[in-house]
Amino acid sequence: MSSDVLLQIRDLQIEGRAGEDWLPIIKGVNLTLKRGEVLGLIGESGAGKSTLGLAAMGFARDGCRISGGEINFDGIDLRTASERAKRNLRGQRIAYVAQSAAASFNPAHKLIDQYCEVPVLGGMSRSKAADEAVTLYRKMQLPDPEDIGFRYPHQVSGGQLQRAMTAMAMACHPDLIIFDEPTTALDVTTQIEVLAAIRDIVRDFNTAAIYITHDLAVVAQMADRIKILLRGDEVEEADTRAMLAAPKAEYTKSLWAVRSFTRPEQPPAEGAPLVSVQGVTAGYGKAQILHDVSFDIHPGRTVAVVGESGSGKSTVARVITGLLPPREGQVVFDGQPLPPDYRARTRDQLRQCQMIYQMADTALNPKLPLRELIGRPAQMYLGLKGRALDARVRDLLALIELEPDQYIDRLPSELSGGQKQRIGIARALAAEPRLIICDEVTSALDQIVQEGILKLLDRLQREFGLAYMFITHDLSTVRAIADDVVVMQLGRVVEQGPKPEMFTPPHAPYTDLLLSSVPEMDPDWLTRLLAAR
Amino acid sequence: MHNKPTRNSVTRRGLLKGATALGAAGLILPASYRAAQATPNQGGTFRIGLGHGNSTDGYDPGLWDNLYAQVFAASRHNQLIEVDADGQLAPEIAESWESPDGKTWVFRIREGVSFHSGKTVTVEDVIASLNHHRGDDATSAIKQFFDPVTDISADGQNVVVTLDAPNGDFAYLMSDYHLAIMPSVDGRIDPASTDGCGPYVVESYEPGVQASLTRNPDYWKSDRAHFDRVEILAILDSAARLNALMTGQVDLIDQIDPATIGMLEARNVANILSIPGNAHYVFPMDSRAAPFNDNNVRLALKYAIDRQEMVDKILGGHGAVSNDNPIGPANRYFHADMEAKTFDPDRARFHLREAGMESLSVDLHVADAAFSGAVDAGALFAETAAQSGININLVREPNDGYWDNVWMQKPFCASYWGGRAVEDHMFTTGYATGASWNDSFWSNERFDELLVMARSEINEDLRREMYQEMQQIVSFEGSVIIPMNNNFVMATAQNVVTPEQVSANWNLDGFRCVERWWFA
Amino acid sequence: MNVLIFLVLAIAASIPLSYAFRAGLVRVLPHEKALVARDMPLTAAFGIMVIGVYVIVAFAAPLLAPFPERAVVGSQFQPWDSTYLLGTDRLGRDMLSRLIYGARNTVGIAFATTALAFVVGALLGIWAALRGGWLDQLLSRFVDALMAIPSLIFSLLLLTIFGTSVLTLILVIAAVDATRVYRIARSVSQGVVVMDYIEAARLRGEGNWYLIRHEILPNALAPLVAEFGLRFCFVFLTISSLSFLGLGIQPPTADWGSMVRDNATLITFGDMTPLMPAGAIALLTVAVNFVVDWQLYRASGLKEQG
Amino acid sequence: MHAVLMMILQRLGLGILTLFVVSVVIFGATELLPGDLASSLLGQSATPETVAALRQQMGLDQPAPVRYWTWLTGVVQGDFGVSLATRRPISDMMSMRLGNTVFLALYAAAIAVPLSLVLGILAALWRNSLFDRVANAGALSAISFPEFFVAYILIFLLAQSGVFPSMVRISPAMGLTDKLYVTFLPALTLTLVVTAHMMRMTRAAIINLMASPYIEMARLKGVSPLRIVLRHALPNALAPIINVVALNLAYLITGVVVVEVVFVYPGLGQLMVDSVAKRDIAVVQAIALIFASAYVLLNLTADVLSTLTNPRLMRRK
Repeated sequence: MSSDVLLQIRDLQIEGRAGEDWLPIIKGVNLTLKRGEVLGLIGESGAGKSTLGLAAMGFARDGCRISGGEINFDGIDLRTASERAKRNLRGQRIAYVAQSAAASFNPAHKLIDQYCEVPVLGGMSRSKAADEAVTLYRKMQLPDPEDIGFRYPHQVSGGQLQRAMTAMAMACHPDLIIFDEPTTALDVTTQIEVLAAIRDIVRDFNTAAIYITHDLAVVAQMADRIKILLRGDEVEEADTRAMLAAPKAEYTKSLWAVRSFTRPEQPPAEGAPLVSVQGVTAGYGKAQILHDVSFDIHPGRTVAVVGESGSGKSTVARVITGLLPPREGQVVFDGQPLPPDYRARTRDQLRQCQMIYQMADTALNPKLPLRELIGRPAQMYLGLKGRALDARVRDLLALIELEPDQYIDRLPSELSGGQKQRIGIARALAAEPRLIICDEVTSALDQIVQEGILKLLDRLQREFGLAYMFITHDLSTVRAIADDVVVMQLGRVVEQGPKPEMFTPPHAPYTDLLLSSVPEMDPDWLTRLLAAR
Repeated sequence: MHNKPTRNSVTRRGLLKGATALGAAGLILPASYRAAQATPNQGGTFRIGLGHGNSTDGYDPGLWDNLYAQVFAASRHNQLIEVDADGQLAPEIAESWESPDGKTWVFRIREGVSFHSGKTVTVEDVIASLNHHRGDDATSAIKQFFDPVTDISADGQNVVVTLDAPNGDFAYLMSDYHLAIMPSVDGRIDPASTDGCGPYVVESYEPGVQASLTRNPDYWKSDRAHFDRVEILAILDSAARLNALMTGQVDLIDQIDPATIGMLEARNVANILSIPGNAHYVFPMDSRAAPFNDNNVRLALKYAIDRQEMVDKILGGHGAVSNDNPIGPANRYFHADMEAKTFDPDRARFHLREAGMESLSVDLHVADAAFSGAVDAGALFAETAAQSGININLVREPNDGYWDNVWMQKPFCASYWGGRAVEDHMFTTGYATGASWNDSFWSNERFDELLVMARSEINEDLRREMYQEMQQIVSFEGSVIIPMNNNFVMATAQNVVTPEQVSANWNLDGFRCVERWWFA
Repeated sequence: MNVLIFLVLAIAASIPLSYAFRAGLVRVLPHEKALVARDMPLTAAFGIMVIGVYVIVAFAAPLLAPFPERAVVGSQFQPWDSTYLLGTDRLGRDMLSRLIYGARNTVGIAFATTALAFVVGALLGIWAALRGGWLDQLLSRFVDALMAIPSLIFSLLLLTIFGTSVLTLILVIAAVDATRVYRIARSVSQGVVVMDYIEAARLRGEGNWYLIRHEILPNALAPLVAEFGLRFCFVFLTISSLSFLGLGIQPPTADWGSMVRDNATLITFGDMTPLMPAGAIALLTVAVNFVVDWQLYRASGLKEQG
Repeated sequence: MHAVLMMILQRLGLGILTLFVVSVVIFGATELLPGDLASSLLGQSATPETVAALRQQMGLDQPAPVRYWTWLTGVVQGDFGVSLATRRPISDMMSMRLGNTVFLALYAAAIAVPLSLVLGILAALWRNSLFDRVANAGALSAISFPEFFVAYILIFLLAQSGVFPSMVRISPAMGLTDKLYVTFLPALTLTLVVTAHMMRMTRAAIINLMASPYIEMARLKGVSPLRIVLRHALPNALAPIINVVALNLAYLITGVVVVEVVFVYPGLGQLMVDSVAKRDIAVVQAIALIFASAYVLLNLTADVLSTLTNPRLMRRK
């Protein structure tokens, strides 16, 4: 083996526990990583990319076991190495940056203490480690590098935490860093800063890295080579540019194709709006979140409400549904002002406006079977019972493309993420509403699944003449599905209009920033963008 | 834990002696003067663990209501009259007493006795001590003793008590433990004071926990109070009491769980004192209420109880079978030849049929407050009665409030009597029509008639006949079931010496163990 | 020393027994349940086995017991022999028969009490969490105040006021326990109430009763079941403590708590008698908790190896 | 800090409300008890006249609301009054017993808290090991026996052989060592009673966190298992642990009447039971208030400590 090679994984097999049985998660994957090289690992959820990344550290999560193959890190066999030997390696020579820095920083300790833990365990003096931390914080372009370490994780924003975590990983100048979706949870504008910081520091330290993500455009900016995984199997591997230019495997091509879904454009809206949000100002307690928000939703059309976290887009939904009565302004539905509090609304008013949530996991009662989840609105609003109800539930399941006989008595926990989201849609449909509010319904899903959901929503809209209010931070989704766009920032509407208008300059400055931050499938995009700014 | 106060009594002989004193007006020496034994040793700390004593115990003599208060009182106070180990009335602070007509009672107060504080015991102190229990606003448990008293006055070294009607028993009443002699100020005693003229001086007292006392160096009885110190501890839990005795933390305990007496004996670490007396356990039935208003029902129940088994299992053998007779073998006119009621289910059924019943179902209300083991006794009764077709439904009542809410309130319950040495006293307080403690609300014309006749009958044989007829009536027509006479059972460390004669009058040598016993 | 050897032997014997029991379950049960049974730890198998035995004993008490519950069949404290397998008690009743009937009474009363406490406490707790606002405050403050009163003394007070029949005993202990259940149900439900599916149900216009029954209760069940197990066992202890203070189950009903109390003095002389009812309580407690631990572990979805 | 101060003030206010409700409940319950102080003091020898006289002397002839109001105004002015049964100032009656109760509670806690924390942490560290199972089953067995039973067993084992006294005789004059020696058995009994609960909670709280991403992060940083438990899991598990410790401390102060009886230990519990039996309502109320205050204060302390140990609650952004 050439000394150039840092990590060598051969025919790796990992199994996960399912009751007494062990099911394969990684099915014989090979991986070679040279010093200083960045490998992008792409795959959808369940592809095994995190498991593979952790295996590179000789680590298997509880309930998993490495059952075959070999892992060789710089001449050390990680499969036979003792726990102690592996512990000495981790943090010192192989570091890990987790997906959610907010969850992966211990809430009980200050950043600097968590930073210093590994270097001090490795024998460095605490003051030296703290000094280095400041240097690294500065390098990661964290604000207040001298002081930020003395804050607790909850006092630091998500993007900054992600950078602090990268700094922490760098503390011992490891040979290898595993980045596990480090920017997935971030807003697009924040993502750019983190990506840039990570890219720079990895280059400066000449650290090898495995960069795990599901976002092709992101990995294109970061990786030298890309490896694509599908359900624990390797699909293909190539240099980044080669891969982008000419994907070989069918699966890879389908990944590329996801971004191509768009809806035919519709003529501008005419006639009376279905919903009219008029001068709404709202907030909780002393905090005012919405400032004089107004927009219309027309029947049969999709209004995308776009903005980053904290822009107030979900609060608008709460005002429309009546969960948060506005301080000023009103919501007019089909010409009638809606009572501000949902408890004062009639059952029919409630029926007409349904909601689909971002996290299907928390939006579906895990203890109820699909029959009841979907059937309840039909039973309640439409008075269906017995066979009629059963038939309706089956219709709805068919409508969302789930085989009724197979699924009707399942629990949500027995479904995949995309299927759960479909149940959310079916539940909304069961009420036979006129407006469906979709709150970030695709943001937790893989891209292929996203596309399926979007297509389904599109079909249903055409079939039933539904109006959608689509809350999202993802501009590619907007591009795909919206008829009208409302851009929000800090509780105000910055800009609104039909989609074609919105995607053609000139823009309001914020819209511009938002649009330009969406990663593109071009390895030079980030470099260009940073240069341009 | 309530003791029923005042239901025990002095013995018949004690009363007779007192009565003799009426005529002789002589001085009667305390028993110990005569019953000289091997010279007792001086010294040591005598630690008593009692199954009584509450943190709410007060100091007021009128409200002493449990064994702890009684023993503690006997340790620090003297009374006018003592009941000696033989059960005779003996002079204490009253050197002697006389009554020419039973209406005026003259008590001569002993001179040269002083309180622990150093103050001499005067006639005024005695009067104030008695007056504490007397009067409309008195709150004493023995207030009724003084209801017939019209006047208490001083006459030199004598206290003269005038009654509204003759009462030959009055001296006997004055031996009651509530009547501690205490120092007075302006004619009143301070009920919160622990100062007395008794054998020991209080060092410290925490109600419900412990009292420590040291020997009164100036105690006027030179041959009593042999311990240097006395400690009285309240140990309510019977296992804790046993453990304390077995591990040598106390020298005397009372109320031993009968179930463990045998095992304690086998261990050979303690002496067990079992003192037979007239105390008895009873199940009174409200004779006014159905079905107990039918004597056949009462008889059925009397034959449905297994008395021997009760003595064996509830008393651990430390007692004797009783034939529903409140008069015990120690009584002078005890009717020993009555037909004994043995456990006889057929006979019980017969009486049931006589009452026109095939079966009977009654509630029996019990609590261990009635007597220790009452709940078990009830269970045993219910079990044996079932063989006679009688269903006794046991209702366990809270100990708390038992005497208020159950006794003389519920038609069938458990209770106890300390026994009376004098037949007349027993019958008058417990069985005469309308008597305040007639807890079966029983009324029998012939019985009442005999009771009055017997009082004034001089002929001993006729008297005996009358009392025996009354016992016969109570036993076979009365409305109480008296299955057994219970002994006073206590256990001492092996180095504790008791006089040959231990009083059966009250528990713990008539509360006087502290001044009568010593260490070997 | 004998007791220790006995204990070790009993534990040693229970391991293969539980193992065999689990294997038996896997065979007997339908496929889905058998899968669950196969995965359960040995301790849980042991727990289920013990609980099963208790339930059988409780139901079949009259068939199993050699003598009637209350019958006085011999003299006091007879030693173990072929007639009285575990000897007799202080009144000469057969110890084994009373133990067997005790299972019925003790388990029955404890179950009724706990169930009542849970119905009341859990419903109020969930309702308070759901409604929030002044109702929640009022209920919670009141429950706080009740919990600030020592439970044993409070039970004592209530029992003295209302009498000591089995029914009042159940009601009183249930009332005192319900405050504890309320607290747990409320805090668990507060975690559930913020979930999106509750919001969705509210927006649908569902009433409180539907929300409690269909949306919250099923999701709050796991911790409540765990608490049920613990509370269930504590009821025995409460009853025996009350017996200690003179207010337990009405004699001559056989109940383990009171049996321990009645014979407790014998421990002073190293007599084993009170150990049996106490052991019966302890064994059931341990068994119930083993099962509860396993259920909680399953519900939490926490992946522990082994 | 300001937020914590506000919380303390607010909770103290609620605590006073709690105490008020407790006093009303206790007063009401004591009123409902059959019989009253006068009749229970006189016991079986009560005659209607003496009971009436006693009642009048004690003011029991006043209507209940008037008596409650009199009592309340006294307490608000810091005067617990005198015991009606013993005519002694209640504060005198309670002071020593309160001291004893607190001493025993602290003694037991001093053994039980470190013991249960160590056992709980070890059980979490070696979860599902033999140690874990034995500790768990042992702890469960210990709480499965009635308290008095545990006490008798300990007496049988440790007192009859003369190692420790079976009965606690304690006096203020005793030195600390003697005090610790004579109260060892009750303290041990209570330790056995409360340890299981705290240990299981410690274990569960830690294990609950072991699935957190930051624990995985710590493992991926190469931190040793012990350090993970102690430094990464424990600080975040403190809130539930502190709460269960507070709950058990409250129990040690308020719920140990049975242990007091068995070891003849002069504590508040026994005084309260006696006073209930005697219907000495002023004493019952005073002790109930002390118990309730202990409960409220311990809960408050637990909440404050939980807040202090949680940076998210302590330091806002």
